[in-house]
Amino acid sequence: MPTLNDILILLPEFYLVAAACLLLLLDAFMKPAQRPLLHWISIAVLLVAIYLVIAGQPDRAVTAFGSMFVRDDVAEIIKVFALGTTAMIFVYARPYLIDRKLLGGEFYTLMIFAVIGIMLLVSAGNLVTVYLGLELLSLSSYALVALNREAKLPSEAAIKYFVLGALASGMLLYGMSMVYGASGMGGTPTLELAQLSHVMGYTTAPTLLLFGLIFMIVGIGFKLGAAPFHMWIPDVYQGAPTPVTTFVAAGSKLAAFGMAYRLLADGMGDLAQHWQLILAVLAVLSLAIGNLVAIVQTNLKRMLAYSTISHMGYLLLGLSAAGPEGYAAALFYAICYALMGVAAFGVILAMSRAGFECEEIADFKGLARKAPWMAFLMLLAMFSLAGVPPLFGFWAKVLVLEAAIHADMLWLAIVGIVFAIVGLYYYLYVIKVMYFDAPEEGGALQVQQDKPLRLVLSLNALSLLALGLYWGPLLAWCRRAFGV
Amino acid sequence: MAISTHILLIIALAPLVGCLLAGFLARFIGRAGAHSVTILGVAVSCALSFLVLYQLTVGGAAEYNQNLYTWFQIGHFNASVGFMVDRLTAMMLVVVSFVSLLVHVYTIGYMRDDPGYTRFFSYISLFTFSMFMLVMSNNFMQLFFGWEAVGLVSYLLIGFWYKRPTAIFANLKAFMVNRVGDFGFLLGIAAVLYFLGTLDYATAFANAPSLVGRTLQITAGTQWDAATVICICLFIGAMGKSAQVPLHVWLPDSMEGPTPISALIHAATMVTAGIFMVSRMSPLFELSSTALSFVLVIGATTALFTGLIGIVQNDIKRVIAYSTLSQLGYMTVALGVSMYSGAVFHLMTHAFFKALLFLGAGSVIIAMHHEQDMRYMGGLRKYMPITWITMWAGSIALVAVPFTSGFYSKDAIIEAVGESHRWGAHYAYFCVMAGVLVTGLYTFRQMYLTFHGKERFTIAEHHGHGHDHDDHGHHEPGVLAHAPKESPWVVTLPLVLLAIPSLLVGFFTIGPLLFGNWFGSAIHVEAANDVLAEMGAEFHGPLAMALHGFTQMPFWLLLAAFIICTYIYLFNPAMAGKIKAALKPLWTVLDRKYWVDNVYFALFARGGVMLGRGFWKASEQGVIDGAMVNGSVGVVHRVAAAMRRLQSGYLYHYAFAMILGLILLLGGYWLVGPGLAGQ
Amino acid sequence: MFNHLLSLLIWLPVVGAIPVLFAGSARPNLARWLSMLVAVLTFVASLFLLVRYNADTGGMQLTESYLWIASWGVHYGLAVDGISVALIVMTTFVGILVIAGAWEVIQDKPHLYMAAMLILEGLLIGVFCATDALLFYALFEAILIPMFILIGMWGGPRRVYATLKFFIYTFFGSVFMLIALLYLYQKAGTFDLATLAALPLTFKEQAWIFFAFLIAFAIKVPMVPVHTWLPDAHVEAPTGGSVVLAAVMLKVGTYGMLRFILPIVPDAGAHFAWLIVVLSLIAIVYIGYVALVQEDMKKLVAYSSVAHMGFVTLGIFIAFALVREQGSTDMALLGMQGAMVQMISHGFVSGAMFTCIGVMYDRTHTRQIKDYGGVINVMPWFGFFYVLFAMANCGLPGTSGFVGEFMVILASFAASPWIALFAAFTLIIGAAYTLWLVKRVLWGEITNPHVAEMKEINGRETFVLVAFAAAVLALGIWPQPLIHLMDSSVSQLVQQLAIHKI
Amino acid sequence: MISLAHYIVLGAVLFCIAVAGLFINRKNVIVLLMSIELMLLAVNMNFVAFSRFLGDVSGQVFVFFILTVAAAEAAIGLAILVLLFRNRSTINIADIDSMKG
Repeated sequence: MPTLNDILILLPEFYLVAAACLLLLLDAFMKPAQRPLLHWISIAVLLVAIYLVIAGQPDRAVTAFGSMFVRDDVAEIIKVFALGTTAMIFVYARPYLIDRKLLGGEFYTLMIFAVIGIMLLVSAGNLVTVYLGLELLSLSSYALVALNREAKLPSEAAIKYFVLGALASGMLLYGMSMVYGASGMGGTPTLELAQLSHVMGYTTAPTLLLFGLIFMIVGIGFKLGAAPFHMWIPDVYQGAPTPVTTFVAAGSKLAAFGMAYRLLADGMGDLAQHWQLILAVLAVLSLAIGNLVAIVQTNLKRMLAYSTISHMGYLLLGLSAAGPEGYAAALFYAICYALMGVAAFGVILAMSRAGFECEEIADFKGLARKAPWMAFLMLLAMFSLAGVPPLFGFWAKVLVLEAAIHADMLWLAIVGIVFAIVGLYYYLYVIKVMYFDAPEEGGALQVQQDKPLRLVLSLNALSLLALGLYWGPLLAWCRRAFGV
Repeated sequence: MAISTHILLIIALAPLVGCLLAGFLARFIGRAGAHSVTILGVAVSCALSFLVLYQLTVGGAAEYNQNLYTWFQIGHFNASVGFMVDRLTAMMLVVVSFVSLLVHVYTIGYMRDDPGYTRFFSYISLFTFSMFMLVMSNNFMQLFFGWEAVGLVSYLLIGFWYKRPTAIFANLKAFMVNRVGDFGFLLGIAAVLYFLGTLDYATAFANAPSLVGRTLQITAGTQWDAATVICICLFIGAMGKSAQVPLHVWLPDSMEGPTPISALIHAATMVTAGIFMVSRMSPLFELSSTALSFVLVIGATTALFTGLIGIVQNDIKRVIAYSTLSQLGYMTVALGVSMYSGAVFHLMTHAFFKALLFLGAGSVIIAMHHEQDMRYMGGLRKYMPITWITMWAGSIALVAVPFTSGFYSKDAIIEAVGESHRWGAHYAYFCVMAGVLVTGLYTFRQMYLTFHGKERFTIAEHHGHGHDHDDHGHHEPGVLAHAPKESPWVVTLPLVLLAIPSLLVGFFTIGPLLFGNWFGSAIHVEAANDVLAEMGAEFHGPLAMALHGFTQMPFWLLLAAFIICTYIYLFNPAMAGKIKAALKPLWTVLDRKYWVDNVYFALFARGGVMLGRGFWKASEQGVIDGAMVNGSVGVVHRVAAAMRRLQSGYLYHYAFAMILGLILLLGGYWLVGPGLAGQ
Repeated sequence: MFNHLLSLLIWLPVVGAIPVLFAGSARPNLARWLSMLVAVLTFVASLFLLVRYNADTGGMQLTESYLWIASWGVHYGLAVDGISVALIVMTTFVGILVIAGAWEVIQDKPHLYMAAMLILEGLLIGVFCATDALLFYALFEAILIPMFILIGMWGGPRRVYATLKFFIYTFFGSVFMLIALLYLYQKAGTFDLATLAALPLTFKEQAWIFFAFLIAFAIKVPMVPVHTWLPDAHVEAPTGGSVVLAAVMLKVGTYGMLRFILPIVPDAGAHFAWLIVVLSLIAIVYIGYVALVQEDMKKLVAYSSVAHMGFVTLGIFIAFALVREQGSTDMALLGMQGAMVQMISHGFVSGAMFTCIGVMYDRTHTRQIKDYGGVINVMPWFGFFYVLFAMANCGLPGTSGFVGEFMVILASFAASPWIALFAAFTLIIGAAYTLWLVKRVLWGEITNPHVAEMKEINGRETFVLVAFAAAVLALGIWPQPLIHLMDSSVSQLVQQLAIHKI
Repeated sequence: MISLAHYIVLGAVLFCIAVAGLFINRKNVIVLLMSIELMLLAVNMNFVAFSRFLGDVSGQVFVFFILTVAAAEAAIGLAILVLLFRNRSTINIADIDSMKG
């Protein structure tokens, strides 16, 4: 039976569910004029949730509802950053939503449900929880992608996302069923991740287990957007409304890392030497495809989509090291990527208006003259994404490369760094367009005058510089979570 | 009585101060101020140089050798800036400062109307400073400094009239050819440091005997004697600076510079730096008879073959320039037979008479309104008697009429070559002997064409637009704006002052310089090589030598030259044209200067540019940038463009990609995995 | 203050750039004066460095070390030896001159230009005093950002190509160094350079690390055949960018060789020294010929930079051969010192050459040699400086250009006469391309009416050129103070060369 | 006797049919939704079979969750489908390619 303690452990999640429902109700009963209030309420809800996550954090990992739910430092970090980036997205999205008349309860509640999905997923102690968290996140995301019902592209993006996502979760489930079966051959069948990690030791059907593992990796790869399971990423990034794209880029990548960590490290730790190589292959493919195809993009969102693919390659570098340092590096990378992605998309949001998405790279021509500060923020984001010191992205890369070398995968590190050079080109190209090109005659570039947006976006981008100069505590936090 | 450092410093720095004042403050001190300060500076140097010479010879002062400051100190290597003043240096100081002073004075007249007046004074003072640094140096580094610094000033002065295409071509050429020499020189210095472990003269010369038996491996299996390598490398430097074949090509072209510097730099002082340097390095050169033979052959070749070109020149300055080349060849020959003091002796006498000839030619050029072509001169003696007489004085010294300075120095060299047993001495003897005839031919030809015979110019009646001789060479050839007249005293005074030593200095100095061991330890000659010692046995004073000279082969050759020229140019002017037609092929060879210039230009200038362009197009733009850099970028782009097509936009392709990925993972695992699982 | 002198030197210009940025394009003069103030203050601070550094004892001094990233043991470690001090002072000196040089030349967003310059200066100083490999690397790479902006925003017509090429090319090289550093970190557990220097490594490891380092630094120097970014970058960069690029940034490459290759992989360095020597000689001879045929003045000087940097690499690696094969420490010292002096000297000479070209460019807006001719007629004083720097460029004694080349040639003769022969070839080819340039630009009749309209240099330009000239002549006439400053540090480096790690 | 293997094979066959339906079908999006349902059913088959034969109920519990989620999934899928049709007047998969490259 669930005890009060179980509920306390899940307090942030329960609180968020309640808050989301409340928001739904509010939305239903509010007058249209009062709708904008929802914005502030939602942000407050998320901030409180962050507080609950941090304040209620137990000293050591605890489980609830049997072992369905794990609350440890890894989950805490991911949750804090997922909630934080979502709150930032709320701030950035407001002018965008107002301009397109999308500001309403749907967006906020769906987003919050998606975050709840992330929180469940990264705290999962059982295959069931993994699945439920994942689906909560995914289903909300599908709906969010199709949020703008009037436009053409979002519906196309949504259907692609939906079908492929369903395929991926089907494979994941199929893999889970095999693992479940394998765990029962020669022992007690289980869905608990902690138990599953011992299956390899006793099972009489190791091949079933390993096939299950590979099917599950497909699911993880899909969520991460690692090649060759990346096909949805460019279309969804491009088609979805920019705030949703931002969320898919930031929050759900954190979630994907959490999912990978739970399933592979927690659940399949004994099989590390098996999945290590598979992840390495996925990493190489992602680095190659992401970086190469990004070069020829003209749409900034699409370009950033390919860039995401390549970044997931780096993240996989850390994961495939299959050790605490590697996980710490990968988590660090995921956080870094989330911050960079939010900043980059934030600038797009800040520059777009009703009828002008500002998502073509050419739209940014001469931004440094029209809006020098925004251009500077974008510059920080781009250099950070490119991995140029002293920006944050550089250190994240260094950490995953170090992890790969540490795990005796020097070749993988070299592949990673070589593609960093290729990747450099398209980030620099954006800066080139902003700084070195003259603004178009009669160009319509102007910045949203929303003060909170400008403030938070500035802080967001500057944090890339600040964290680049002093990233020790964050790394220490990540490493502590993995007991390094 | 010791030589004071202060005096030496003043000698060196006074011209530099003059140079800086004239150069940077010209606007404030004006033209008169500029020439005053520079002349004052050089005059001070000149007076002090005589004082130093006096102290060393009469005053019995010890040789001076001190460092002023450390240029660098690395490990055990030390390079300093310092002075070494012995009699060799003192003599050079006197010659340089004296000629320089006269040239400064002369310049007042020569450059009177030139807009670059102050600049010119600044340059020649800078030159004087550089030359002092060169001769006073007590180490190789500083020697190289002076060596290159005089090259720089030479470059600036040849290109003084920087608007003239020929001038700026000539100065570049001069610098480049000199750099080829310096290239060897620098390697020589490197070899000195490597083998002797020091750049200091005194230490290096003291260690020189240790070179014996040491070798340097140049290619696998060939060992070169260390001294030979050092000396040949150093001598290559001398070949550049002293314009020895095959690095002689710059000197005739350097006549593009104003005449005073032709006298100062390209006749009297700078070009003799190579001779001075080899003399200074005598302790090293004495160790390698191979190197000395090399020197001998080069010198002999220069002496004869450049002189021959002089015969066919029509430009008054170029005749003297080729004469300079030839005389430098004589000096080099003297070096080659280990007669260093003879070389320096000829250097000194040559400095006087050749400076005189150049300044005289300059005087003629002023009178002729900057016409330099002798074909448009003739009969000038009546217009400018002082110039005429002094030029003759210089000429008889040049052709070595007995009793003149040139006779003593040149005849001694010829005799020494005859005495020498060095490899190549026979060839050299032939060259220097034939050179006497050649010298006579071009010298007398020049004098006759210039001062004697009919006037081959006309004097224009109308000269409406200005008659200053500033518009160099723009007028019609052979037409003068007004009649030539004798130059002002600032021009003629130096001529007179140079004529005196040209005629007399040899008579008084040959005894001590050649046979009296006047140079002392400054010049070192191995006993086995000491031709002067053999000659000294037969030397009975200058008078006897001159009288004996009338009976010798050189005098007869000279007489022959005099007769030929007198006949042709005074009595039968049409003869010259006939001889030219008869000896057309030979004349062409000489007129084209053996095509050396053409070959060099095609091979090194044109060839260098072509090589560079080849590198630039093929290697830089083609391979490195084109294929490697932009090529790899292109490959990346093409691959990217191909890969983006995989993202077809169709849902079923996307799904298929995922499933394919799954199958490949499964299949790959099936193939590889069991191996892993077995670990 | 003196305890944190190095931090001050790094951060003063970087932080000083912020008010300059905020001065904005609306108040360009405020931005100019502010940046000049910062540059002068930095220079003054660097003079304190000169005073505080004890050249007699040598070694690393003015050490600052703080734990930066605790979990990785990365330190914010700064210290200087004589070589660093010399380079830092040169950097701050050039820093003032580029600010002055850009004064009214940069009309478009001067505040941004000045700020980028100041940040660049601070980062470069940081590179020269970092003692932690990771800190060094971060600064080494960070330099690219301001330079990228400088070339891209204020550059010539092909600036985008040039700046992208510059950035990607140099980035390409350095990433391999990063891998090598991470590998070393695995072995040593620290990025501290002194510890890495003591780390034993097998020859195979050394060889790989050597090449990883080499490609990073060779591109920066740049050495043949990875030099092609430089001419493009120079041609397109604004004058100040070119000056900093040539004067300081190239030195980062050779400085890196001293700090990384020499101490960390000495055996591989010795084993592959022949390769560097050959490449250096190719740089001297082959690049000389390429420079000869350039039609763009900046490209010509850029190529001549490659050739001159060849002397630096030659001097450094000839020392290996001398110490290991001949046991000749004195000669090795000579070569190494020559390389160091050449580094400093090239900073001044190439900076001055680029400034001169900038002066002409500002008047006529062309860099093509054929558009000039007879400049001396209208700009005699400028001509004086131009000839002076040209002479320094072809290594005339009495100018700083001579000292380093002279020493390196002398040292290389001891290694092999052939090396000296090819190295000394610079005397000929260097003079050829430089003086031919002078001939075509400065001398002759004026043929282009634009040249006839050129105005004599103004006071500001005179100040910049005089400052460069003073440095060039001072070093040429009396290099001993500089040599003394670096002597004990260079001796230590040479001693390290002899240590076998295997 | 029907063994575990039979069920597993049946599950696999169902799964393969579903997957094939996803990429062989180029006409109608509705078929995709059906394929997805089929795939989930294949998974359920596996879970139930394992659960039954290995004597553990947790597998069957999982199946309930899957069924529930599948219902929600279908709802969202159909909603997106409606949206797609409204925007484009077609649900032909081959026409949905405005984003590519």
